[in-house]
Amino acid sequence: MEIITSIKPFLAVLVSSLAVLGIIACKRPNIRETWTLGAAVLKLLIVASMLPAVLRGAEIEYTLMQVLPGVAIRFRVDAFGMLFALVASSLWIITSIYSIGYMRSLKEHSQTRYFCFFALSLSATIGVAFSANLLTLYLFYEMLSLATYPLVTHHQDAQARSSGRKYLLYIVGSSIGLVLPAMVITYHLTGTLSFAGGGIMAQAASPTLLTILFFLFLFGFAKAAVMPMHSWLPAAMVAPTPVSALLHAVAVVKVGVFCVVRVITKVFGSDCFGGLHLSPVVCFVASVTIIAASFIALSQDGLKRRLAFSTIGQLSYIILGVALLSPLGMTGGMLHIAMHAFGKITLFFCAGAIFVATGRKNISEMAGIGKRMPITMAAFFIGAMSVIGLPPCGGFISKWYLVLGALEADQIPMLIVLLTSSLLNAAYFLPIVYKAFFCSPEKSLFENKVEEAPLWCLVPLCFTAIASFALFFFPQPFLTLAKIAVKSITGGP
Amino acid sequence: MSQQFPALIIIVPLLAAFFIFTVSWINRKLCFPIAVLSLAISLVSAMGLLGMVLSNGPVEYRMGGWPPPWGIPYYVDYLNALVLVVVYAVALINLLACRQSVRREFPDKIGSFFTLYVLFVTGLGGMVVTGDAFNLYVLLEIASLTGYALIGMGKGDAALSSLNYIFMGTIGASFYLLGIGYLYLVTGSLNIADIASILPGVYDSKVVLVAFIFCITGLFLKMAFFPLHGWLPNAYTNAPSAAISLIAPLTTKVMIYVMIRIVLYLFTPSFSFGALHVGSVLVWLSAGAIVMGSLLALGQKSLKRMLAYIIVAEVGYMTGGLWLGNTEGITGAILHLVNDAAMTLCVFLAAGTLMFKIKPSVAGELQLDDLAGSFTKMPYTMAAFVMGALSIIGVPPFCGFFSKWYLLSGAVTAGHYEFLAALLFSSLVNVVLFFRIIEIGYYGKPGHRAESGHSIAHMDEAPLDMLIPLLLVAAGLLAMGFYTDDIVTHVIRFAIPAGIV
Amino acid sequence: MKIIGFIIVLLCGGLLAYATSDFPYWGDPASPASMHVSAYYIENAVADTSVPNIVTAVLADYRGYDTMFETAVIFSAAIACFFLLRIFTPESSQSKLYRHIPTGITLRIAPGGKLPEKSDTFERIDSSWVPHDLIIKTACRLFIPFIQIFGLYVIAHGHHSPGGGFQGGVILGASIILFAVSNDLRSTISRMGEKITAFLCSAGVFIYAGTGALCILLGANFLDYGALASLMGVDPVSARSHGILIVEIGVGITVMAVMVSLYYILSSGGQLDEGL
Amino acid sequence: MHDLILAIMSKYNYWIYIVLLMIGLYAMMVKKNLVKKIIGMNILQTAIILFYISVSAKKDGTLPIIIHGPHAGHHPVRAADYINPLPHVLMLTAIVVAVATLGVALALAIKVYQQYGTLDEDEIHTRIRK
Repeated sequence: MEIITSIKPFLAVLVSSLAVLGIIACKRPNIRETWTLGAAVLKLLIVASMLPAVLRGAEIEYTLMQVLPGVAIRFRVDAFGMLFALVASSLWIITSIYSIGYMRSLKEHSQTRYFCFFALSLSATIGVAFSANLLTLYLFYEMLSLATYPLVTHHQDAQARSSGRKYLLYIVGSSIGLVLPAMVITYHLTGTLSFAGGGIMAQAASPTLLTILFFLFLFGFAKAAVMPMHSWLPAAMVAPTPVSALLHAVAVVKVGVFCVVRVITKVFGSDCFGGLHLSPVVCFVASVTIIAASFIALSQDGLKRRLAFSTIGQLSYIILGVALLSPLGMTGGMLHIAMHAFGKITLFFCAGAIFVATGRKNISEMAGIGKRMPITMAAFFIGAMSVIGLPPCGGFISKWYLVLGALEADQIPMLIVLLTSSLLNAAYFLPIVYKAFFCSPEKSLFENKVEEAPLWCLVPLCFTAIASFALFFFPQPFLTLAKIAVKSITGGP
Repeated sequence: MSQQFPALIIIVPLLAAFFIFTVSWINRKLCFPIAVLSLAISLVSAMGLLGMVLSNGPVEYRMGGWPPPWGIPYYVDYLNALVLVVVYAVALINLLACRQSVRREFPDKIGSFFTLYVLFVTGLGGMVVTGDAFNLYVLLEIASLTGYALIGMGKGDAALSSLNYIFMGTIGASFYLLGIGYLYLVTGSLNIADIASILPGVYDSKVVLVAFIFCITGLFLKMAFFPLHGWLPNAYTNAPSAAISLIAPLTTKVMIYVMIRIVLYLFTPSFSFGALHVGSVLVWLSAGAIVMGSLLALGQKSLKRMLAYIIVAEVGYMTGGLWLGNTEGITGAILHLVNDAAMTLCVFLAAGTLMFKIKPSVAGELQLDDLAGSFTKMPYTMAAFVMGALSIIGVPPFCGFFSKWYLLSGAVTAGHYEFLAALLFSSLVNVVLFFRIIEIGYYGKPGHRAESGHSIAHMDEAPLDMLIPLLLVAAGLLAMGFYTDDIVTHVIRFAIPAGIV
Repeated sequence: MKIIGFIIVLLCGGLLAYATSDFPYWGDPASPASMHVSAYYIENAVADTSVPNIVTAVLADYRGYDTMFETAVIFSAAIACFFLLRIFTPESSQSKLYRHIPTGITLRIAPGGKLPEKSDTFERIDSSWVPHDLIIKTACRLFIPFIQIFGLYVIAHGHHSPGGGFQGGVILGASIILFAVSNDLRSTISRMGEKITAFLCSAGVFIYAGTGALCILLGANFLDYGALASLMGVDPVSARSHGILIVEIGVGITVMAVMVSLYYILSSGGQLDEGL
Repeated sequence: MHDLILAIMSKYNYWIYIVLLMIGLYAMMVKKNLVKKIIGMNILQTAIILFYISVSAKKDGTLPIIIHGPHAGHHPVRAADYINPLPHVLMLTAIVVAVATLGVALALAIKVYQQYGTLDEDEIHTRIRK
């Protein structure tokens, strides 16, 4: 596996931070928006330019600065990192277009600050994707938490204040309180923090210490929203919808899961992780999260809160997939990052479009909305199908691999969990679609003329819907990347 | 010329101080430029000295030409060359930033303020560089005396708190003097290196033990180590903002440097860590200091009083790091000493700038709620404050994280998990403290305040000559974060004597 | 609070007593304190600096750097008091007392009013009224010159007899304070103004540090008076003794000026108007 | 028993200095009046000066001034004849430091008195709280 050293990974991280200067500098909104879009496109181009090398099996590395003995701020682009970065940067372009429409139509205040911190959080996300060791990962993880705080609390009202406080308490508190000691102990035990193919913890210490260490990591990365550390996610729904769309469906939460997967595969290594008999325990925790989150989602009336709980459930799919330690399960888990991203972002875009067009937030008020906003609700339906995992949409493939993985690791209970949760997904998504199209609105509040969301919101909406549809037929870049990643981890053929 | 650097560091500011006082009677405008010039020269020579030490090892400069045990030598090795540069850099940056606030607070005593300022820095610089124990006491007295005066001129009950500071400070200095006297009684010499060579013969005598106890207690008093920190909060809250952003970052740090110098170079590690078993007790004490300092900071309403209690907690970091007794712990302590000076300077400069622009509701003390809406009105000052806050919390790219990292790994290797727990607890409390302020600054509307009602609508961005040094320090925090490894491998690694495991 | 204080004090006392058991016997010449460094001083002081009084030799030459910072401490004390207490805006809140010289009647002028300073029929007296006592004034006027001469003697003969800069300076300062106590503060300030004292304060220390810096310019280390030999045209050893003398003069000036300025500020509470 | 008394009697100087130091420390910590605290501080510093001076004493040693001039014999100078000069030098410095600290403390006491009208610490605290 050849190592190419080039500055591209660092450039990919840097490009959106530099865009921040451009956004602050110019006063007129249109130029400011072009800066954001330009940065987004540039970022995608840089990431895509590294794709062929990674597909060939190579890894691109760049060392920025040696900071601690044996540990440097170093970037290494491997298949798994590339998969996540590709998803994040491509969706950033779409979300920028969407947020221009959303912010302009709602005439939100201090948009410059919004776009700056948005760009910063994206550079942090890509930074996490490309980090080569735990320290760089922790650095960008913290930067992401701090960059998203002003976004979550954008409305600056009392509710934003309390949910912002909860957001910080969970995320920054757990990262300093749990991840930092875990990193220090790992550094003490192994002398290094960098991710090695087979994991660095092989024979480091007693099994009990290693288990404690693992749970410190698992619950430390609160962004993965594993059950006890999940309640910041519904609270963060107070943010404007593009923020919850990109960050709380794609970037922030996936970073948490990404870190957990990195810890399982690259820090502990699959054989040491297996040896510690942790796999059933983690699977149990993940499945509890899946089932509980799906049940709570059933009872949520707010559309965004329901989507939030569904995200918590879907995230634990990925942890479950990887924790099964079977190659197919891992591929499914990693693929689910991409599939769920496209599906869930469509749903959030629809929620935002409904709010922009009609100002409605709760599902109970959305009876018969399909007649008035057919395109949005159609996209909502496609997104829902992808998240549930029905065949014509991309979500089906990742769930298919997950099921195969569960069978391969002959974990029958996990299989049952996967299937029941898919049913629960259907249970809380399909009624919305049914009520939107087939029920007639009791109150004739709505004049029956078609009143869609502004074009700026609608186009990205349809694009992501079509994308999640197309992923079913050509899952190519993500599937191969996932396969390469799994091959490098399990050292298989 | 370069061979005279050690003397230049002290002589130039000393002569400048006397010159400023005489000139202040003739033409008050000249005082500030002379002060800046003198500190700039000494900063340059301090950097030159650091360069000399890095290239060809420790430098010894004999005062009056007499060989060490008889005359007073300067012994500049890796440890104090680094601290010296920090002391002068902090002093110079603060001097550049405090011109307007000095002109506003003491319009007719500018000359004497700058004289005291330069004498304070000379005292600290001399203390860092000297190789003679008694000379260290004399320089300690100059620094404390000028410190008492600078603090005494504040608003509110500054005089009373400065008087309390005098009593506690004099007890501390007298204990240190007593310790040196006992050492002299047993070894017959006052030179640090000389005592260290004679001491092994008399390690078992009770006099050396008592000398150790009194020296360390005296220094604990002077550095406001937790149980003996009573004087610090009042003194640091009521002091004038120009003076406190000089005193806060430097006094406690140089006192900790003196403790490191004495524990590692005078009593040599074989005695401090080997013969005495006081190390683990002191680590427990510093863990307590960290926890109590952070808790007390939580309960404060005024911004400066909160920062003062954070300093008390930071002192716990460094003492704990030193007394862990292993290489990471001591590297962490020395690195934290350097980082913390910069962080405290950044935060106190920002507080001073805020104090300069916002009229506080309670006389003299800027309450936290006065910061309402400061993000919109004073974005750059608050940006610098946030960077300082993140560094104190320990967020990676900033330097605070890396020194905390060394302290944590030192605690893990030494098996002191209570120190590790205390460090993490204090970081979490810092998160709450600083985000409480950011929240107030972010959410509040400028110009409206429920209870006092008078609007501060005129609050606008600080003048440029206060802002540039502040942003310079904030950027410095980032730079020090990135260059941590160079500082550690090229300088701090050599500063630790052989006896450490 | 009393009990805690008492316990702490007992603890310290106990610790110190515990250490005294290991002390060498009082006054025994072989105790380590007087063997190592001080033996060298006693044997070589005259050879090195041709100054018979070893204390002055050690004070101003071997450990001259210490003493320079000693003068800096005294200087910073004066600046500190000036900085803390000095008030420039005349606080006319108290009433002023005047005495009509021919008749000896005292007048009280309400705040704000002011009589001409230099009139010969009225003289201003301090509010804490002091008896007009001729004996004290004339006696002091006689003593003061002799005290000052003795002060100068103590400074100059620091080499051969106990004395030196500090002691001489204090005596000179005391003579001026005696004048201020016997007469009133204002007449003393008219004779030795605040500006002069401030200038003398820094001049003395300037002399001390200046000679040190001069040694650097002449190529030796700081405060190495041997280098002054080329300037003074004498051999290095006596150059050291002259160097010590210059330095002692500098110290004497500073200490005198500091004592006087401290008295001015502390006695009048910063207004330099009505002293003790 | 005999050697105990001898031990105590032979170091009576040090016992006195310890007692003085304890008095000074106690006064500084417990006394409420500020000027009494300042006096306590002074006692503390004087106690330490007494300790240093008693260290420098030598049995039948004369003043550390070398007798010179024409009639003095030229026998070599023996260290045992003269008392130890170094503590005296150090104590010159310590006395000056004590005076300087005393000056600044008194200046601050005056400033406190001008501000609060009293020198009693409890009284001042009640005035601050009002």
